Amino acid sequence: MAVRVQEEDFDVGAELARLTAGNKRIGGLTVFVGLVREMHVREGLHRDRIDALTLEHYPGMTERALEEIEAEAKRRWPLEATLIVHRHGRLAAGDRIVLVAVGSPHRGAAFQACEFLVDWLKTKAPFWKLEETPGGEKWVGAHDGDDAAAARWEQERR
Amino acid sequence: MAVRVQEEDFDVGAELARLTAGNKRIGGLTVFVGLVREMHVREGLHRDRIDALTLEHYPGMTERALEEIEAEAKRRWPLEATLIVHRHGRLAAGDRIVLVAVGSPHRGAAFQACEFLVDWLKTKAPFWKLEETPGGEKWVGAHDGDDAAAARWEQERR
Amino acid sequence: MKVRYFAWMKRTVGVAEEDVTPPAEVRTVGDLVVWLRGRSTGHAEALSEGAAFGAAVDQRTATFDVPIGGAREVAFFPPFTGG
Amino acid sequence: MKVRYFAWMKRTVGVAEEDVTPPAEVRTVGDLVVWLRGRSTGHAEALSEGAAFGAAVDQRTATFDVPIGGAREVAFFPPFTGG
Repeated sequence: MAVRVQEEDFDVGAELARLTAGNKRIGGLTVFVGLVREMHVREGLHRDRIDALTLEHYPGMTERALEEIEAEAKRRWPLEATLIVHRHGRLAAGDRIVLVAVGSPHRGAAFQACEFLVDWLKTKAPFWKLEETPGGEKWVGAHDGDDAAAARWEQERR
Repeated sequence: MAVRVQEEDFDVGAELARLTAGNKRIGGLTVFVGLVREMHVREGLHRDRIDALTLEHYPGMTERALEEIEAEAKRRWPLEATLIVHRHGRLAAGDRIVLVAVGSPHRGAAFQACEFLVDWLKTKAPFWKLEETPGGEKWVGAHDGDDAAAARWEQERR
Repeated sequence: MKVRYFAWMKRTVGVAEEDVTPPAEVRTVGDLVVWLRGRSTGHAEALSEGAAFGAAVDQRTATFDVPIGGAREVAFFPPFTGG
Repeated sequence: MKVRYFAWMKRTVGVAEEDVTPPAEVRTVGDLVVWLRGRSTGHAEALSEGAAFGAAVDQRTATFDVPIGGAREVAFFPPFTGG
């Protein structure tokens, strides 16, 4: 059970090996890796390519928010291992942003808890994306889809 | 897009790095690693620990079945990259059995397609598990839960 | 025609595969099952009415009404338990 | 009390953080927002009625009715866009 916020990249294979080492009760490990996608935005007459972005965060609050999200997942599902690693700073297209890994005796729980963590950290963890386009910098607005994805889990709460 | 059936272990980090290399259209990569879970079975009066299992498969048909499942996932979701690696032979508790990885521009599609592939390969790919208990060898029966999990995706078909 | 058996069916029949030449009236997977039962007590047990098993014709899952004319390989196996 | 601003609000206000001593009648996050607007045109713009932003009191997300008495740190920020 761990949460990390860091500027440097992470090694997915090494993180997973460390997370599951010696634990023979894990039957399914579900992992999500978020990457910076090369995107195009249309502004006025011209189409701009986004080459990189900077992820700003709120040190201290970020770690606390991620720990609370992780604790909530552990309350909801029988989890043997969880890991959230989130990067901040400048990231280029193709770079890894976030790693979420969940190990459980049962694959259904591993899938649900992993998707829950990814949906929730998008709306509950204090990160902000600043995109670099050839035309200048642009703060990313929140996506309605992200709120809807996170809200699913609220409804499922009893 | 690839499917492999092999006796040797796989390196999750290396597989994922190869799968996503140079593709900047992937925003979310969802990965499932199935592991041999240490289990206990009650037979008559004594409780047995399962130390290892042997996965038998149907060479030729296995690859074909996995390729068909992969093709079906690509028809249903916008996927940039998919990989299925399934081991056969003797495996001990803690060993990796299967790797399923799906990269998509969108995380929702990556999660759904990955879970679809895992559910389907459990019921549509010709693998059989022979468990080793201190009391002898025992063929694993099919789980009703697996059929139900795979059937979900049938109902969602239009 | 090659017939293959997997998992516990292989042990019960006693062979992993065998070459057979069924008579012309054996047209479907179901016909073949009935005909194979006569080969040995192991066959009869593995392919008995009460046993839960599936089949593949030329490496594609097949129901018992599927014709086997021209097939190179028919396989019988218990329900899959991979993943 | 320390007040912190993030993302575009930091640029609009012009500082990342500042130490303020609001009068006693400023009791809630909402009171603080109104009071901070008077500090500069940048504050007024960043914290305007029409702007979509949230707040945290001592690093926990807080609605505008949350009291700020005893708080060490209040932060204002646009909706989160991580992950």
